[in-house]
Amino acid sequence: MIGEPIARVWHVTLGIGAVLLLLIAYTILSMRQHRENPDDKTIPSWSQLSEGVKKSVEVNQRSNERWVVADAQATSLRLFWGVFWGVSGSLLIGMLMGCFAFVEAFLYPPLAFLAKIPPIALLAVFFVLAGTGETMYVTMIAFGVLPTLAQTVYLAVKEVPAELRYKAYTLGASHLEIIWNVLLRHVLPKLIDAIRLQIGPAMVYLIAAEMVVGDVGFGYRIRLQFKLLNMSVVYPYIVVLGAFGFGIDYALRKLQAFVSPWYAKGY
Amino acid sequence: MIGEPIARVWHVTLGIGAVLLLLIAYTILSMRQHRENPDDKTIPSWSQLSEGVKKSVEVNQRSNERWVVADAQATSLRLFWGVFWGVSGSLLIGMLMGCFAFVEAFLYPPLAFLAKIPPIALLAVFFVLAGTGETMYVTMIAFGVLPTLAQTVYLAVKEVPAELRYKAYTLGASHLEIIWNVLLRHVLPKLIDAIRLQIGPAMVYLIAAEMVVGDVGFGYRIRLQFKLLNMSVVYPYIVVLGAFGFGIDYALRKLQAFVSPWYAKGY
Amino acid sequence: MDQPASLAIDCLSHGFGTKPVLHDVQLRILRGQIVALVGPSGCGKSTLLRAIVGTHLPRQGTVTVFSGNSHLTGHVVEGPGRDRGIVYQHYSLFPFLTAVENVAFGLMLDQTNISYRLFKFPRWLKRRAEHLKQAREFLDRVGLGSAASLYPSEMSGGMCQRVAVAQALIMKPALLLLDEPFGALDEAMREELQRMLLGLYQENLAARRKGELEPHTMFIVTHELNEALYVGDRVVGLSQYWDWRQAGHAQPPGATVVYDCSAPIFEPDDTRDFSCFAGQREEIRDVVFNPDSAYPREKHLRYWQELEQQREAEPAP
Amino acid sequence: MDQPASLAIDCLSHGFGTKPVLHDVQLRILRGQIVALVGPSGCGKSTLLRAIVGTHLPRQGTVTVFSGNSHLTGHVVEGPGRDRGIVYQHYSLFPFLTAVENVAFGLMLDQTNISYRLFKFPRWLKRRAEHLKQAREFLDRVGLGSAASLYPSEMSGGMCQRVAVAQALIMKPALLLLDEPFGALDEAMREELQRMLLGLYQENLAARRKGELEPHTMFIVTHELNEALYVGDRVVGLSQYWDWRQAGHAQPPGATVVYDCSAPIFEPDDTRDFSCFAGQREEIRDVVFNPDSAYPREKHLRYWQELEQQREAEPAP
Amino acid sequence: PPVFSLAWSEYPSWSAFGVCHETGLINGAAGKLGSIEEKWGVDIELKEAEYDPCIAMYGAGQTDAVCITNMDVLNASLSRPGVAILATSTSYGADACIVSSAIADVKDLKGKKVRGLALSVSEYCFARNLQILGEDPAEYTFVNMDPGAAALAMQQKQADFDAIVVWNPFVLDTLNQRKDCHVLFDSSSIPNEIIDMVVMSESALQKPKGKEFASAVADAFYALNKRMADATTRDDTLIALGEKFSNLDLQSMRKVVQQTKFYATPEEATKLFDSAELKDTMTKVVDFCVKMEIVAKKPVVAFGAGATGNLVFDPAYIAAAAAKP
Ligand SMILES: Nc1ncnc2c1ncn2[C@@H]1O[C@H](COP(=O)(O)OP(=O)(O)OP(=O)(O)O)[C@@H](O)[C@H]1O
Ligand SMILES: Nc1ncnc2c1ncn2[C@@H]1O[C@H](COP(=O)(O)OP(=O)(O)OP(=O)(O)O)[C@@H](O)[C@H]1O
Ligand SMILES: [Mg+2]
Ligand SMILES: [Mg+2]
Repeated sequence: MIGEPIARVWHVTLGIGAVLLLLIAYTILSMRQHRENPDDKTIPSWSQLSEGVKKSVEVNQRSNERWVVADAQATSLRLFWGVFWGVSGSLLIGMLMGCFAFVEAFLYPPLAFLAKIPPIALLAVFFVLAGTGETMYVTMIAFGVLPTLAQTVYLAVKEVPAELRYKAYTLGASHLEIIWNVLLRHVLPKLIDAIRLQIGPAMVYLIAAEMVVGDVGFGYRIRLQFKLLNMSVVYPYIVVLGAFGFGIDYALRKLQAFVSPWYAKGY
Repeated sequence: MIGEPIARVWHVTLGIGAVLLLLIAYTILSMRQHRENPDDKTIPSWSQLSEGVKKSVEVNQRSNERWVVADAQATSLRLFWGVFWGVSGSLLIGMLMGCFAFVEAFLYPPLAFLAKIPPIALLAVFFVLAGTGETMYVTMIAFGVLPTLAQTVYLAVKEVPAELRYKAYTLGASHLEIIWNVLLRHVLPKLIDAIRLQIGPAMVYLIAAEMVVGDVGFGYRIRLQFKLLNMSVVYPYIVVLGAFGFGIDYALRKLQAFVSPWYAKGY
Repeated sequence: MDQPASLAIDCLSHGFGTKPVLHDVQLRILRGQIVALVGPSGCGKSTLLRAIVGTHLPRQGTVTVFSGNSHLTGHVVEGPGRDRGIVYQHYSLFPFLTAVENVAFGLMLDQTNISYRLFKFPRWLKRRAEHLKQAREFLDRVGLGSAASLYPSEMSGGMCQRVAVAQALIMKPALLLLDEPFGALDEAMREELQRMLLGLYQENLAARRKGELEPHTMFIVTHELNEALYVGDRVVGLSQYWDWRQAGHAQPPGATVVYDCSAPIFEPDDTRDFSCFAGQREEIRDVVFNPDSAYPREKHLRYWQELEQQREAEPAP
Repeated sequence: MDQPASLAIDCLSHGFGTKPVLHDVQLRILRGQIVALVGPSGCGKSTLLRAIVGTHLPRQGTVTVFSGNSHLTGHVVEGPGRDRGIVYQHYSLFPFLTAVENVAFGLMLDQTNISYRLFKFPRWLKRRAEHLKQAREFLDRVGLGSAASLYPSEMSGGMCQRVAVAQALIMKPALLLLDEPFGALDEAMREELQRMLLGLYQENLAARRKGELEPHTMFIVTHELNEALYVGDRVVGLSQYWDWRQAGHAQPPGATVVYDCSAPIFEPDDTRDFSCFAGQREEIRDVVFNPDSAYPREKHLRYWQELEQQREAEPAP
Repeated sequence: PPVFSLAWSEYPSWSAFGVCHETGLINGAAGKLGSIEEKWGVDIELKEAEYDPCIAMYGAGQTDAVCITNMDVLNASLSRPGVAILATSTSYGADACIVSSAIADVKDLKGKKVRGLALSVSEYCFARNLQILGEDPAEYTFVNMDPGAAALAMQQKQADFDAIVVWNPFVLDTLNQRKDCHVLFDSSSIPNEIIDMVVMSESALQKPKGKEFASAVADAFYALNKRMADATTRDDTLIALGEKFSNLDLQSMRKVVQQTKFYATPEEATKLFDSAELKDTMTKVVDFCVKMEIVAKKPVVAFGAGATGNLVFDPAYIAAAAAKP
């Protein structure tokens, strides 16, 4: 019958099997490639890969840094501040839009349009408008995630049943308390959900920008090593990026469970 | 009182006002920039912009094409085929995962990981592995949208109440009919919703790829004109891109209303 | 003893677009009453309640609420306010607060403000503890002492509604409004909550005997006649079916009050024998719910006369 | 006239994890009966129904369904199948089909297959028109002819349940299973649907009078005793409260059938006077719902004796 | 005819192939032939991309030949041995270090960030010039940034932007936009050291018609150079070259072509390939690459027909093109 469940042990076994299969497939592919051209670097062998990993984690003589540490530090700081300002801005804008119909009428059209432009195309605009320093990364991420997040906040506010607002008034709430104690509490978990979804795009802008103007960071390293065709460094970096994304996602889920325990309970 | 609605006429007025305000702000910015440097091209004046637009829509003498037409054609074809294959693949994979627990156990871990990697970082991998022809764009978009779409399909299948499956069996459905006549019908509108959300990322991969390889397409033109600092062409192109995104979104919404009228009725 | 008024609705009319809903509604509720409002579906019961809460202001007429404790002073409703509590059928609780926090929410909003809570945090913590203690007492009163730390999504519909009643009661509103509060619950749960309301009415009677002001005044919208007669000490019928042609209207002008009589009074432990009000039920069916009924609207407004008679019958204290 | 069996449940036991739910359930339903199944919440009524549908196969014992029209042949249930219809409390309809399409859905699935519909499209279209016509007739029978083109989300809960009944009836299942079909509806809607079921029972009686096979056999799970006694011609009580210690168990072995008696038979237009079965209701409360009841489980299984007596009383045809 | 691909990016002497396509000398689409393709019996597929992806494409075997500099080819040749089949131009002022008026002397650069594309000819040009000026490159800070972005930032007078090393058109563009800037040094001090060329992979060359393809590429390049030499088509060709390359006017394009000195005739290129100076240059470049960790190990650079190595400078195909008018 369709939809029949299987035992947990099967789940685990098959999951591990899938990963193993991928690794085996890669090994075969790489071996075939190296039989043709022993110097191939596009599908590095495991020993090449371990070389690449070593290169990334060992202290580099020229720059006196561990690449992956320096890059992770730079990228995560940029990401953090970018997302931080984007979230702050969108919370402000979204709240105002949700609470006050005239703000909504005013800001909705430009936001809706902005949300539709592939941010990568805006790279050029950001170079022009925000320069090429650290602030550029931050501005770019902030502006990149803002339209979608603001829309989410706005919709979340709109979703709060009017009855709850009314009731809060009958309980003696001031306007500010409605926003702070009712609407914000409602919006928070949804905002975190939306941030989780926007981390991906934010990474995309950041990596793209780092590829062009960075002198440290994941994007910079990947571009440089790609140009040198050191795929043995590029692939591990991509895996690190994936793990990075996973880590942030996990942290945000934990945060959500912490600040909005009610939400996880299936509200 | 918070959340109080305003009249429709205000809505329209304020919306138009917002757009006007943006235009005025741009004009002032541009005028200031030109007072400093009359040759400035980073924030072009309106006359410069109209030059740029003319350049984009008139037949170019050398290539004998209208830029914007040729670019739109190339980009939309690539997008179409990429999304087409991505959707087909994700429908297949997602359906199988939703229907058969062992496929789910097998494919979920790699899909979840893939979905977390910023696709821009994968550009390098795609160049190396999929070549640089038209197929590269298509493969890249397809692989880019596949993890998320497949997850959506999979979750949508899982969301179908077991009772509906059971009931269909009691009505004499075969396994294939359960998939085709029950699950697929359920999944379709959600898939379209998910496609709408994935058009953005798909555009990002495409534009990013067009920016580095290719000799026609929106990304190519924006990159080239940006490099030449012809922002008078870049800005209109960005607006066109936004409109493009809007158009696709609109078409998909219409499609959804057509194939799944029940969904719009607030199921 | 003259009961002071708690609510006065004067010449209230309302409508949506060109469609009239309420027409010239007149109603006066005395302190300590539990008034049940019944009427055909869509006649405008909820609309009337919203006008009293102040979220949908009437087109014409006024709603006056009398609050304060020893000297009741009236003020015209212009928006939702502290003196009227409300229990809705759905959305009865704030989903992000536990049961006890929901009950304490009003105390917090009413007695403190944001800057106090932020900048006088230690003092606020002390105050908070008091609030929670008080809230727990009220939860006990509705029989939910053990569910204090559950979130609404973890409670059954009946539990939620009981918490909602506690949440409203703790504020000691001059008037508690309930819009089909038990409509979504199953029979057993309904019975229990109805008994709870009867218990509150007993508190009123006890207070009156002691010569104090009655603590609870309630206005309950319901579509169940049995519930109205069982819980209310007075039943008001709102209906669009009345002899409006006689009154000189060419078009139906909307619903108005067409029935107003006292109802039998039960104690919580009385057996629920509904046969005793079979006659009154039939009368209400005929007057309020029957689309063909064409009585003049004053015909069945007997409450004030009944009150007179009752007073005469009672010996002076 | 000997009624053939429609369902036979033999020695059926079930449980979740280490928790036993059903213990040695024995039940035989005759063609043309409307059997109501009552029991305390959580006793395993739904589990029993799922075992009959075949979606949750029992741990022990078998479920045999007898289908076919003139010669009833039995087969052991191993999965959901064409011969048993089901109406759930929720998820009663396919949300992506209109009312009439929902009713016709079974005809389509049963009589055609995908390749037929794709590759013999013109023929399928003709067939489809017939199906829809037939579906519309069934919709008329449940009083929803005018709602044919509405989607489930556009209909009220009661309308949905009626469509669901039509959807099941059109398949002429050997056995129609209903799991609290009216649990989520309000009183008025319930009454109407109950009357509808009584109408189907009248069809059974008419068929029996004509010497034909009865068209409808139903097994209804409900938690309302009144509903069970009103709609069913036989009430079966499932309960975990019985004298299992007597039967030699150290631990509660799970629920089993502890009550099985015939119920009064109403016609749709009879007045709903429930007082006539007050006694039986009390008996069921005591035997099935009372946690302290400790009767041996056979004690109240009187149905087959009653049937004997009734037959003796009836004059031979 | 068999298809061979050539990846190119926009640069004056490489855009030549794009112009060849426009003028019909070759047809860049696979399956279509231009006049030169017909002449040699091979099908040339042009692949346009940014410079970086061109390198990667070549290294990954996604293209048979690539337009590349003598420095960038070294790393790729380690995994894919190649033959330099054609030298197109040399940077003769096209790479330059542009500084603001705050900097008058090289020594002023100490402690300042000099921006440009790391591990590229820009950095090479920077290091070589410091060397010539008797400075130690280790005392200077070279910071990575895309040349386009660096030029833009310079033009916008962003804070802490005093020096950039970029190539054309960014050099001319920046100088046009910022009159207060000047060139501190440029690649004219190291002529014939930064060489733009076409490299074809060894294995592709061995395929049937591989050698004809190499000759066809050279032939097309010289055909275009003839058009540039011809007074009637000179300006038009220049504009065409500049079209994708930059927004510069005809006047500036003349300057560009001057600073990007074309090896316009087979003789010039052959002379370069045969010169002892080239061997010397390549030694310098290889050493630089080793020092900068651009290459993991020293590639073997060989000269002349029949030589073997990771990178072979073979003038045979230039000669073949010249020999078959
Ligand atoms: N926001 C609105 N816009 C337009 N018409 C409305 C609105 N709200 C209510 N109505 C109409 O006003 C009338 C009265 O509605 P109301 O909800 O007050 O009725 P009700 O007596 O509470 O009915 P019910 O018993 O179903 O709750 C109805 O006919 C309804 O259709
Ligand atoms: N999937 C499951 N896993 C574990 N236990 C279950 C599961 N489904 C049901 N149960 C348990 O089995 C017992 C019987 O459940 P069932 O739903 O059959 O009861 P019911 O009589 O239908 O109750 P109700 O009247 O509430 O519908 C319950 O105690 C329930 O907790
Ligand atoms: Mg209402
Ligand atoms: Mg159940």
